[in-house]
Amino acid sequence: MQEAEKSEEKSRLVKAYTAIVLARTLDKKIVVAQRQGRVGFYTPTMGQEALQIGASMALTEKDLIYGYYRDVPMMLHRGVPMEVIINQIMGNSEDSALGRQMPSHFSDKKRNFMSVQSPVATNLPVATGAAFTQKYRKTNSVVLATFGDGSTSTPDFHAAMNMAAVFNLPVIFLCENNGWAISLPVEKQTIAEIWTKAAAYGMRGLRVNGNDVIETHEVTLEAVKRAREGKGPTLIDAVSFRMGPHSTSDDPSKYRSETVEEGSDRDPVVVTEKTLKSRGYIDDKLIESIKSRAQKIVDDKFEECAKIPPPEPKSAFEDVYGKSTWMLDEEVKDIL
Amino acid sequence: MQEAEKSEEKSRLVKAYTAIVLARTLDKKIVVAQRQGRVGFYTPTMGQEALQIGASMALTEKDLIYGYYRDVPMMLHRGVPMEVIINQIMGNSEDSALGRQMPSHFSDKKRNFMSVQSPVATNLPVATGAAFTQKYRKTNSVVLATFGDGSTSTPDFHAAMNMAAVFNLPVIFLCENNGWAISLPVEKQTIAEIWTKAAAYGMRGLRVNGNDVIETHEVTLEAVKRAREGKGPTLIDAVSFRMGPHSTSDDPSKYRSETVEEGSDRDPVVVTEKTLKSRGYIDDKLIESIKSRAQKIVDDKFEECAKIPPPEPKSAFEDVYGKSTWMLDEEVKDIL
Amino acid sequence: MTEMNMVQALNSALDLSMAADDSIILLGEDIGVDGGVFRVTEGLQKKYGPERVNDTPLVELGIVGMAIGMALTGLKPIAEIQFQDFIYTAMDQIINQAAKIRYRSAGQYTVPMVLRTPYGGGIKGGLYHSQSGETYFAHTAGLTVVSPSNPADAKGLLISSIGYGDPVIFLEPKRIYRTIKGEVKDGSYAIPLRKAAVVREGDDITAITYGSMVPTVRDAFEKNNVNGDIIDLRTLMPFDIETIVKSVEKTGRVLVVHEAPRTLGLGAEISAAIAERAMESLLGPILRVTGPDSPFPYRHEEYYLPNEKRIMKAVNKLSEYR
Amino acid sequence: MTEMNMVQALNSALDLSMAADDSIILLGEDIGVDGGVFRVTEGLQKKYGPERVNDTPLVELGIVGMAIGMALTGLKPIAEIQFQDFIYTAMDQIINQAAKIRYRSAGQYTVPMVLRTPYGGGIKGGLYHSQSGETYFAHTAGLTVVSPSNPADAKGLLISSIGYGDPVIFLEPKRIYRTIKGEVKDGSYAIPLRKAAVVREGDDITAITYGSMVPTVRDAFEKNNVNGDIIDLRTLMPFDIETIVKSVEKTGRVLVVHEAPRTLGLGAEISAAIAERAMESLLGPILRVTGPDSPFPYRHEEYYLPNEKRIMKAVNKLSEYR
Ligand SMILES: Cc1ncc(C[n+]2csc(CCOP(=O)(O)OP(=O)(O)O)c2C)c(N)n1
Ligand SMILES: Cc1ncc(C[n+]2csc(CCOP(=O)(O)OP(=O)(O)O)c2C)c(N)n1
Ligand SMILES: [Mg+2]
Ligand SMILES: [Mg+2]
Repeated sequence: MQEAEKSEEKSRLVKAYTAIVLARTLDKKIVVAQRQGRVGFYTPTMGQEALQIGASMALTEKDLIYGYYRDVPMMLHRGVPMEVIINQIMGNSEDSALGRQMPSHFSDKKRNFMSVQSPVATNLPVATGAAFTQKYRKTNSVVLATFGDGSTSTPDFHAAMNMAAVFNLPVIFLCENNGWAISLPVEKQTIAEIWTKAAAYGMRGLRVNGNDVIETHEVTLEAVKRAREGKGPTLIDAVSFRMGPHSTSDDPSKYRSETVEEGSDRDPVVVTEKTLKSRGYIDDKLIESIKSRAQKIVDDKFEECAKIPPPEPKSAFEDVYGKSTWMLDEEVKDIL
Repeated sequence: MQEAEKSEEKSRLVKAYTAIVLARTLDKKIVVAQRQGRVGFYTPTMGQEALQIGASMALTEKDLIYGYYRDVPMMLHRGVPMEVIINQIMGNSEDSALGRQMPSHFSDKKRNFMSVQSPVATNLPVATGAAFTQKYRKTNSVVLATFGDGSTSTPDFHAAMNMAAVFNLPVIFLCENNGWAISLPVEKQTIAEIWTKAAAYGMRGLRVNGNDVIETHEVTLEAVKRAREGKGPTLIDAVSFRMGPHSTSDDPSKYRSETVEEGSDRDPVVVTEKTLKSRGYIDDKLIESIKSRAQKIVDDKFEECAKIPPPEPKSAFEDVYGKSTWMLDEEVKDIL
Repeated sequence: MTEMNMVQALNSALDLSMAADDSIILLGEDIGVDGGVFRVTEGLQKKYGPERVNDTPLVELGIVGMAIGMALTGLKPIAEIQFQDFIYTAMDQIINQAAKIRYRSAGQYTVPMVLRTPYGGGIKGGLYHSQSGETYFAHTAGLTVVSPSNPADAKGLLISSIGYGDPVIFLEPKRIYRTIKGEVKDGSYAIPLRKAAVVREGDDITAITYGSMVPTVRDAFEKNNVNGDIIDLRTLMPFDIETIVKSVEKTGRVLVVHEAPRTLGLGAEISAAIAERAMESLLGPILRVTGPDSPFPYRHEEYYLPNEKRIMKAVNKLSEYR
Repeated sequence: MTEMNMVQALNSALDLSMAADDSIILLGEDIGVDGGVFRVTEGLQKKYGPERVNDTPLVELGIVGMAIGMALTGLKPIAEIQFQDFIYTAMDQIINQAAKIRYRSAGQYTVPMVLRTPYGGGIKGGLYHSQSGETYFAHTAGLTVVSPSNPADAKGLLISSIGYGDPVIFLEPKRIYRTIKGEVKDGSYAIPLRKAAVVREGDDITAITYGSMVPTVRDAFEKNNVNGDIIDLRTLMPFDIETIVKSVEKTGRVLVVHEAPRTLGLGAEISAAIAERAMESLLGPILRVTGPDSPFPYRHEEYYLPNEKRIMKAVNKLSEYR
């Protein structure tokens, strides 16, 4: 590798690692805050940081993300300001959706991160339509659509995969295969391995170790390149773990015995640390400073955001239509 | 082959051929009757006779069929009386559904032929549930579910395939791949070959020449045997042609150039004739007598059924619930 | 001006709009080479190419989902659902995506999409080719529901719906696709949404209806010399309460006519809304002449559909209140 | 008698019914090992085995479709949809299959299936964990829609729904899953469908409501000494018109309360039905206190839900009519 290339790789990977640490730090902060009653609900992302950031590294800012409720690390790496995330979780008046959505339903149009819905996988046909636009308008942008392993059973997965293939669209389907759909292990979700499902649509399908940020990056990059070249969609089955519970409402002890402990050598933070250390890109001192910086950022941002007042009650009934209806106007008058 | 076996095969295949001829004869009769305004609508089955009857041959009467609007040949082979079919098409008072459904939406509970709906493929998850019952109740029966090539794009196909595989159910998914979904050729419906879609669910998938009644029979028989043995579901991609229009409302000249002519050597009637002749099971005389008998049966039955009066108007508003509602009672009083 | 039927008028609306705006994309089953099973998109693929007139695989959920994605990214998709009866696998996309994206993103994202679909009975289509499911859409906040009753309205309302900014469910009364002809202006023109039309005026009764029932009610009124207002809603949701109340205050007698089943059909809301705000003007009960609460029958469809006899029975009953 | 909450009462109904009838099969997401995200099926898989309590893949359409197929072949399936908000991909199976099979087969085939699903707001669930979609079901001929308002009713109504013969949409008001406790009989007992309960009696006003709004209305009436009937519909469709009309003839004033959006909410039909048959008894307009026609907000959900203040405003307005 050339010097320049190496230094470029270094900065890329250190940025990735920093985002992983930041995401983990934020994740833990929110989980604690939820227990303290400062946040209503949350879907932890712990265990899926490396794959999300590996995928994000393959995109430009003009590419579109149609993500899901666990994509905080991806957002952070993409440059979505942390306050966008925390304000959403708090549902305060600075939240880009004005407190209308449950926590973990992020959106940031400025960074092309589409607003998240709860019914799983229903973003996939929509992402496919967005990819149609890129092709039709020759924007050279691609669409990254994310979803979980459980989501492959949905009608929407099937519709999106087939249509993306038939229309040969620039979309990458990234399955964040964390092994569980709430209490259902992926082996009971479906018998086939997820990457093999691509063949049913004549699509390219690959499996990657989602714990390996570099592998995920490389595979996604190739998929993105192919998509930009008009070679169509790819399904990436990024295998990782859900280290935490499904959500702050979930009690995994009811259905799960084996878990991946934080700090163990399967933890993506640890794995990434090792990789970067072995390449000589980081050392313990840098790790320490990245972590303590992350903690400070998270703590500060969180407290800042916590001070922001809630949205006006009337805002809960706006934006239903471009122009409100007489029915709603009447109803809101009665309510407020 | 032993004598007994051979004679058994002969009678089986002559029965199959007779049903093919009968189906073809009836098909043409209805198409003409539709043009004359004696029938409202019809979906011709021409071209799919061999595959349907090959599959039907693999079933016992206790097995269940969750079919679709083109399954007349299968019904006839199964022993569904012709008047059940014609009365349905006419929607008269002897129709088992009392004229409530459009023509081609057959049902015959006595012969375990489930009532047909119009939205395509929505019988597939239902068939999967019926197969669950067979397994749970250890009936040793299997379920045959049929649908077209276009129907593989539906949500219901995906749901049914995955669930049948996950629950390891005794159901055979028979795709009557006639190459078209109205005006869309199967190549534009999906890029992969249909039999390969089974692998996405960890299911066994096979392709057969649906024009060959013997091949279809053998492959289906094996799938049925496996299902009875608890080895789970199979997808069979039975490739054939839609020789006619999609329906009597359709004008294929708008989208289709190549067709399979009646009497040509790809016509399943001709193919089956040749096979049976080559095995010495039929000769021209027998063919002739089977055909003229079929014509007579069809003509007679058709005229008989045509004499049956329509159902009582009030019957159009019954069986909505086990016990009618006050709303409906009131409305019907106003109507009649 | 050209005399045309509703199919031709809709085709003209699509053609003129597509010629003027390359962000308009059509998608649906059999709409391209075949021109649509009812021929509404006839000739458009030839004219605008397969990139703009897309034959899709057989998956309504995918058609609607893709249309939403197109709309989110700057296009103005118009999707055809071959029969309204087949739209239900796409209900989640319609209710949970299309209708809620503007709201849930606080206006960051909008869905300027039109879903065109033929609805209603009268073509011997039985249970699954005859449904009038407007309630499922009208009850869903965020959707705009439109239905024309004649060729000229069909053209102008479709033009207004295209790129409207909010998702529009455009219900085409297939029974009168070809049976009614009328003079239609040649160029592009818009008929505003959310405004009803009073298609006949009179003093004694207010008939509120839409779609295929407009000509049925008008014929009944004309034949029987009924001196009443006939309000053609045009936009079913949000419907034009002002025009309704104004008429009710004049006549004091109200009849709502639709093909959809009575229970929670649009007539229920219209009746409730009138009762809430014009109770004092009412001389008698608000009557509904509608389809019954049963699936749609094949052989006896004429009994399902509201007709002159049932309309006049209600009119006569209302005229007893003075 | 045991004091229990609604979750426990539902669990008891399932348990007793399953013990007595091996044709009862449960299926749904996370209902087995996990016992359901709201714990309604807790312990049942352990007791009855995974063949009878089936954890399914994540596909509502498949859950409902399979349940229909089970019902057609002699079983009595009870499917859980984790949140009512997620039922819409299964709408085609519900509307075009479950609701229409008896009709389209002229009674050859029937669908004795129960779809249980938590609905409504009050748990900070935002747009997609708070919906009250009863209109979509109640408008669909062939479906029976049930919703209990307390633990004892929950048990008796669920027992009546199991194997009822027609498909039942059993809507569980999740807000009061655990907040309300009550004495529940220990054995199996049935509360008849299609019959409302008058849960408070009085002369001046008729409040018609169901589900989670029953305690809200009762509390408002008790606190403010309102002298009125409170009718708990129990079965939403077909609802019990006799009980309603009888009360309206007594009081002359009607208030309908539900969480679902007003437009084409159940209140619309109730209002229209009353206006058609008891107009002369009415002293004033029929008022509706309901959720607004918007998606359900997260942060400000307390503004969405009908509450004492809004109920009393309507009561006071109605009391002006004499
Ligand atoms: C259509 C739908 N059904 C049910 C749910 C409830 N639910 C929320 S998340 C979830 C599991 C999703 O699993 P997976 O797709 O693997 O994503 P993960 O949460 O593991 O990241 C379920 C069942 C839902 N959100 N949407
Ligand atoms: C869900 C749904 N969408 C659209 C239609 C309209 N339609 C009727 S048949 C058909 C094509 C079906 O093709 P295929 O499954 O290949 O069966 P074939 O008719 O060729 O036997 C279409 C689109 C329908 N019946 N159901
Ligand atoms: Mg998962
Ligand atoms: Mg086909």
